[in-house]
Amino acid sequence: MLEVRSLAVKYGAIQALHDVSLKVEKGEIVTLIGSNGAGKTTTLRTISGLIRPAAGSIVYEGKDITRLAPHEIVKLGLAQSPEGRGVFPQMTVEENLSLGAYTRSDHAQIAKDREHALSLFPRLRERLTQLAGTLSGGEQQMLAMARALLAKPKLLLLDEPSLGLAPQIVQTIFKIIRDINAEGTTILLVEQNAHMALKVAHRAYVLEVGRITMQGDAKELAASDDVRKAYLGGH
Amino acid sequence: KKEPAAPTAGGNTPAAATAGEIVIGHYGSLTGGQATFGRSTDEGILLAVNEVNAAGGLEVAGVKRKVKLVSEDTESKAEKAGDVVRKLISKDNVVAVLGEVASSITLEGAPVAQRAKIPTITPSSTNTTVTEVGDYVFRVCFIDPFQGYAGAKFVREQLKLTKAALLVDKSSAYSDQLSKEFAQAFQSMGGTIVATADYTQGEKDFNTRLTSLREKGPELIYIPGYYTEVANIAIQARALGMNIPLMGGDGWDSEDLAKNGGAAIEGTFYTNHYAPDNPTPAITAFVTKYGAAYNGKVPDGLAALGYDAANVLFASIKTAGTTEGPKLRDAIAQTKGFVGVTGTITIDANRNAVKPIVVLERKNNAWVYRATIEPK
Amino acid sequence: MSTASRQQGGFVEQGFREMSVALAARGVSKSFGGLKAVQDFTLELPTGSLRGLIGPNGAGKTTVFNLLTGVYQPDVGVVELGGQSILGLRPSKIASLGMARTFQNIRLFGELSVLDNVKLACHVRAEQSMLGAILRTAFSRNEEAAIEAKARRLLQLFDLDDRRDEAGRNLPYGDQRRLEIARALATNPKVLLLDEPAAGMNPQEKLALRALIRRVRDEFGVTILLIEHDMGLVMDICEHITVLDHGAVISRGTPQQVQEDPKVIEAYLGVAEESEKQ
Amino acid sequence: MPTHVLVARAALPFLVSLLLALLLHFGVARFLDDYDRGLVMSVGINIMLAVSLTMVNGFTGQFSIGHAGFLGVGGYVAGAVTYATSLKLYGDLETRGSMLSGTSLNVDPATLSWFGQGDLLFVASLLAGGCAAALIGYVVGLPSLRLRGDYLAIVTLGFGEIVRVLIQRTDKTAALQAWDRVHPGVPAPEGVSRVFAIENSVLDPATGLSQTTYTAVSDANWFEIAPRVGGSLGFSAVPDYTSIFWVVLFAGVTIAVASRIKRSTFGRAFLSIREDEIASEAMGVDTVRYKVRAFVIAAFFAGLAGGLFAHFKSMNPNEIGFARSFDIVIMVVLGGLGSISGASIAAIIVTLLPEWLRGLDQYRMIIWALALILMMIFRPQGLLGVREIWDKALWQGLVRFIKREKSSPKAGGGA
Amino acid sequence: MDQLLQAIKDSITIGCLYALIALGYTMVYGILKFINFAHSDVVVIGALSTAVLGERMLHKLAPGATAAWYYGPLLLLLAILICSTVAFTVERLAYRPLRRAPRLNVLITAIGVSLLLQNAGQLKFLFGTEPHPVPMLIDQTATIFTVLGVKFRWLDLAIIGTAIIFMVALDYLVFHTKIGRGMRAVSHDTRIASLMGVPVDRIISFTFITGAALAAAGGFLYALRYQTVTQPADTGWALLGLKAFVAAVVGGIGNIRGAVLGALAIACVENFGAAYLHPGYTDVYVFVILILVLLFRPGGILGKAVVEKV
Ligand SMILES: Nc1ncnc2c1ncn2[C@@H]1O[C@H](COP(=O)(O)OP(=O)(O)OP(=O)(O)O)[C@@H](O)[C@H]1O
Ligand SMILES: Nc1ncnc2c1ncn2[C@@H]1O[C@H](COP(=O)(O)OP(=O)(O)OP(=O)(O)O)[C@@H](O)[C@H]1O
Ligand SMILES: [Mg+2]
Ligand SMILES: [Mg+2]
Repeated sequence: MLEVRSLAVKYGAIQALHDVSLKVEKGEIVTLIGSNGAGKTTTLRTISGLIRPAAGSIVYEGKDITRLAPHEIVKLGLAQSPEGRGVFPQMTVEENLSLGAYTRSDHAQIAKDREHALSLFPRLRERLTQLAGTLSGGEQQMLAMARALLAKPKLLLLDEPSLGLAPQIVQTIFKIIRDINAEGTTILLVEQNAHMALKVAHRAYVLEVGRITMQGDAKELAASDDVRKAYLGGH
Repeated sequence: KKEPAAPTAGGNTPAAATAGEIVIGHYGSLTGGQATFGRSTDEGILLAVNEVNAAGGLEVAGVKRKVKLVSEDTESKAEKAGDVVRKLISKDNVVAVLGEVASSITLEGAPVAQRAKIPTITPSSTNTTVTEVGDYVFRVCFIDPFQGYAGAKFVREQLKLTKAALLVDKSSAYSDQLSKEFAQAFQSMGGTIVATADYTQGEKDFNTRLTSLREKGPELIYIPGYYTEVANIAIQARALGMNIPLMGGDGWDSEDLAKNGGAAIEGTFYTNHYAPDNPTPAITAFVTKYGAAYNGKVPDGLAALGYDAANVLFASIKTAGTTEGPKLRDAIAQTKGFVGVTGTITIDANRNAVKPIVVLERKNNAWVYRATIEPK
Repeated sequence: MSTASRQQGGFVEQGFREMSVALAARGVSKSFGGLKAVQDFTLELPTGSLRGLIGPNGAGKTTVFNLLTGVYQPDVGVVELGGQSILGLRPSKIASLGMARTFQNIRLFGELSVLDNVKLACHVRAEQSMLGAILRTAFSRNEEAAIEAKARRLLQLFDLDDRRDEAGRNLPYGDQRRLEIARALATNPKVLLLDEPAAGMNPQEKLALRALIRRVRDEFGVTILLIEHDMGLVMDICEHITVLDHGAVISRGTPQQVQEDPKVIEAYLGVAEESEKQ
Repeated sequence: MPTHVLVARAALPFLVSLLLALLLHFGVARFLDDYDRGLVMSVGINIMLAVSLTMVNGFTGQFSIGHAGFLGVGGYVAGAVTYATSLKLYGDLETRGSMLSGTSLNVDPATLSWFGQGDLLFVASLLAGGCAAALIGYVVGLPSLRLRGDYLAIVTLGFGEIVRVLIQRTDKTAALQAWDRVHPGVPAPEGVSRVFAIENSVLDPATGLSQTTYTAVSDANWFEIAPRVGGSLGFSAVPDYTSIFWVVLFAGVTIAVASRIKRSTFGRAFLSIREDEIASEAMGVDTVRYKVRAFVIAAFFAGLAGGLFAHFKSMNPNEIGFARSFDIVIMVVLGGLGSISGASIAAIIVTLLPEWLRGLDQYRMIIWALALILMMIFRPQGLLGVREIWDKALWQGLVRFIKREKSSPKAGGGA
Repeated sequence: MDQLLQAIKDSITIGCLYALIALGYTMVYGILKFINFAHSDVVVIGALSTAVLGERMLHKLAPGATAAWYYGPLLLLLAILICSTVAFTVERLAYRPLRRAPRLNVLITAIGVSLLLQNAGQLKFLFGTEPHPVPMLIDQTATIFTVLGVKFRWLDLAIIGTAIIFMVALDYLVFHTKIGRGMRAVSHDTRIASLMGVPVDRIISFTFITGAALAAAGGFLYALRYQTVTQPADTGWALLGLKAFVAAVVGGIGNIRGAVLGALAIACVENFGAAYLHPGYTDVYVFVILILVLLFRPGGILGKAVVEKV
């Protein structure tokens, strides 16, 4: 469904990604793990068209999307919930949600999806008219997730969805990831919580200083020594 | 006599003289808010220069020398005037400087010329302080006190009105001074000023002010402003039902006033340097030449003054027989009875032009010559 | 400085028994519109202690920090730093009195270099006058040198010295978090508030952070209050924990006590703790 | 280090400014004509304005677009002081400066001393102008207690416009008047036909018209003279003391002070406000106080520049409005926000480029506008970015750049 | 009494003109967070093209006569077309390359564009420096009714009516259409908006075009009311732009309804100040009110003060 080929990305003189290739098949959950500054966020940003790669290409459903503008990519059904929540701080929770469904026009279904998302995060329902910027960190994270759900994408890119969430909500988030995947959404997940990520994912890639160093079945990787040592805090 | 250490001494070697060309400078607002004035003046000066050159040049001490005009832009800013005049004097080695319309800008440029001992003639800065800068600063237009006096005299003696109101442009020293002079003269001739209001250049809405003036029942409103605002004032006054005569000064002088004001300016008067339809030979000749040079345009007062300023300068160069600053200065100071387009000009002891004023009236969609007021 | 801090560290051991209070909040409440973000919050931090503040998302933890540091003013209640009330003071004043913090959403001076970030934080202790700086008097010159030295020492401690010339915002997330702590320490705080210092770090990095926090407490003798959602970290290093829910304290005690409190399990830990521990 | 070395080091930039000022004034200026000398002074004054604004817009990241207001306040106050004192002490408006000062054309240069009493008056008036501007700067900085970013900017703009209108509408300067207008009925002394006088206008409530009388300046109190400098005609009656020496000296001092501040702990405090006010507060920087300080210092130097301007050109209320403020902001951004040397270089360019483009006639301002837009697009970080000309990093970068440039063609040649 | 009535009437009419212009400022500010100093020049272009095109089309009109009714809307449409094209081009060529540059750069560029438009407009073959008269598109003196000597003219009605139509249309556009939603999203964060599928560049172009259309309408009504349009570099225009901008700020910048409210407020301050205090200080009143409003309501009348949570 999505294929990233030999991607190279530079920030000025700094090269953040070298020759990164990865694949996401329809119906999968694929996770991308790696330590701080490995380039995970950079990878997702490049896929979404926010950054122009220096080399390489991105193919989505057989179509080359490397040079498309972000909104055109979203139109094709590839949405992203960005790092650092990325809510519109000066808009209410309500408005934020409605923007999630910007590309859609099936109003009845949107309303239903909205209900569904709010039932997943009851906290948000209490806060519908609050400015998103004044939400607590965790609440913002929930909003970002709910908004991503409303986009109903075919492929969803999630950048650290569990950041700053209370343990229970982390559980909820991963459950939601599984659920929407079961409903047919393909997911590319970036997580620091490698532990949980490897549990829900089918396949995984490990990114280190801008290069893919390992890849394979999520369960197998979780069991491998290198990964345990570096990312699971195992001894 | 050599000037000790005058900084311009280095610059003012007669490079121009050897080239045979006499270089004169003009600084004016060629761009910016007052570009209309600057460009008209420039056209007038250029016409005079071209005429002299077409006649083979200016005869100085028996030699015919061509005249070259260097025009520089002040961007309608006083701040630039000093720089520009310095440039004309040091870089272009001009023998004399003509310029600025706006008194506030001339006041910045004239001291530079004064210090360098280069004579300067302003075609149309009417504020009294301008020529007080020094003995190298002259003008060929009348000064505001006289214009105010002439306006008052006309209203009292020819229109025979006694109650006037003032509408003054407070952002313009010209307007300010003119209004005071008018009021003073008008009161001394037995009239009363019943109300005063003011505005700032660039404003477009005068309804409130006109309403407040109307309450006092004036028989005439004296508006010593620029035509840009006057058109609006007239339109709005008429719309408010005020059909009394309006009167102003030479700031009204532009064909655009009629274009913009339309029917509203019917029955208005202004004092001016000249009236294009005044059938004197000088004016007719000038209007024809100007029209021929600038595809049919009717010259406004600024063009006429620019033309006169240049010609006064040329005449003085001829009498002086040299382009040397001090001698040229003396020659200009002795100008007497020069017959220009804008009247017969005599330079007085204060380096101001003594000349008559004309009053124009708007009648049947045309400006017509109404009266001439002789100097006091 | 190191000797002084060590002495202070020694003092901590004794002071602990005497329960000298570094920071105290009593009956503090804050609401936003109709929302009661914090209600009747009370907390005492003994000098030299390392304590935790936890609770579900939106419980009011960050708001407590904001109330303590003067970003918000409490509706009612008292906040005392070293026995002196700091109500109504501007955050900068409170910082100069000895309280420093990090932010949940990192707030570095992005365009400034790593070194300048830390040097800036030394400003609050600088004694030179602006005129002195302009005239570059001997005093100001010496002080600048001292600031530079102090900043470098801190960076070395935090393993950031080799990145000192880089712009703050170009650091990876984990390094940024550590730089924030270093910067806070540069103000010579008596009390340090850390808001989710481990967020965005992987388990490996979290381990390193644990050690670092302990070391900071021991070496600098700083009193620390910590917000964190990573239970492993909180339970490991905090001596005492306060649990917030809906703005109110629902439990407090040692990690052991809190972990077993059914109210805490219901409101916060849930079954999550179990799966986390596997 | 021994004390005298320390003192010398501390004074170094100021000494350099002094030397440079002397060198330019007595050396280089000899080879320039009047126009070029005028441009040098304009450049110097603009450098002062740009560098002072850099302290607000560049260092603290506040956004002031009313800087011309300070220029106006400083210029009018300094001008008024010299004007009133000259009239009071000397009865005329001639310069009484030394060989360091501006135009003393009527005087034989050989008779000039090194420092005249006129210079003292001049420097005192400059300081007065600077202090007045600083005071206003304090008032303008105060709203930063409540306002941030663009809102503060708009307040500064509003302030600038208020200054402009108020100056425009104050009474005009004292002018030469005929003796009998000023002393009606008193016979004029021999040789005296005109005297400096101030106008007293009394409003007639019935007509709303002003009645004008005159007071001779010699009879008036100085506080009656000084404030009467506004009006739309501009204020040109100030003796021209400003010279290359003074301009270069003060520009040098401005640059030295700004860069000393920038490199001190206060500079970092300013910069932290630009980066993140909340974090800056949390680190103990009293943001309001520092913002106000930045405004005060910047206003002081802008006021000094205003004083120099007033003793060089004329003050005109129409030209201390927002258009002028924009010009200064342009210099700051063009140079690179926060870069002192960048702002100075930009000041040079912004002053000289339009002059060089004379000759292009009506296309001149169009080309200047285009140049501005293109510079913003192709060099958005400004000429020097945040760097300074004296930063090593800048030169290292340049060297690397040149080396790369050089090495690549060589490689091509070898192939 | 009649003075009061006159002041009220003028406040409303002029307020409407300010509002149309203020909306352009507020929209661009809202979306790109910079003060578009070139906006007042677009207003000038609107007014000048009305005058110049009107002159061309109606040069045979007898002096004093009024043009046929359809010339008004026709000229308005042309003005909108011209202004929108100019604004679109400017945005495309001058502002778009700076999308990621600091805001101050865009601001300087805007000043550059403003200088460019002014000076280009002064070129002889464009508008030149001389003022242009505006043909009589509506009978200046035709009165609907007169109260206490204050005339309510058809002209006033036309101005107020046109302004209201445009403002209502804009309000609908922003608050009830998808494009409007996109505009609001872009105004808060362009990067995130693009991740929501909002075509950022297109929305920004559209905003500029809309703002320019309003500016054109403002310029057109201006021409209609004042009958003469002076050259582009006239300081009056810059001041007009500045006041419209102040209106936008007073109302709460970025807030559409606030801009209208602010415009009316500013017009009131000016007209009442001129009528009852001193007419010479209108600018001072405007800026004093601006500062007072900001000090007591830092976000403007309708604006929300920006809260930043830490
Ligand atoms: N705007 C930028 N300018 C320069 N360097 C950058 C920029 N953004 C990121 N980098 C650098 O690129 C590298 C990759 O960053 P990226 O944000 O993709 O990492 P990440 O894997 O998402 O890390 P984290 O887990 O901390 O979010 C890092 O070294 C970072 O310092
Ligand atoms: N300025 C504000 N205006 C309105 N509501 C606010 C404001 N600040 C915080 N809140 C609300 O107060 C509650 C507490 O927020 P706070 O940020 O303190 O939570 P928290 O405990 O830090 O949560 P998290 O773990 O998710 O960071 C939240 O529901 C939040 O929406
Ligand atoms: Mg990341
Ligand atoms: Mg929090």
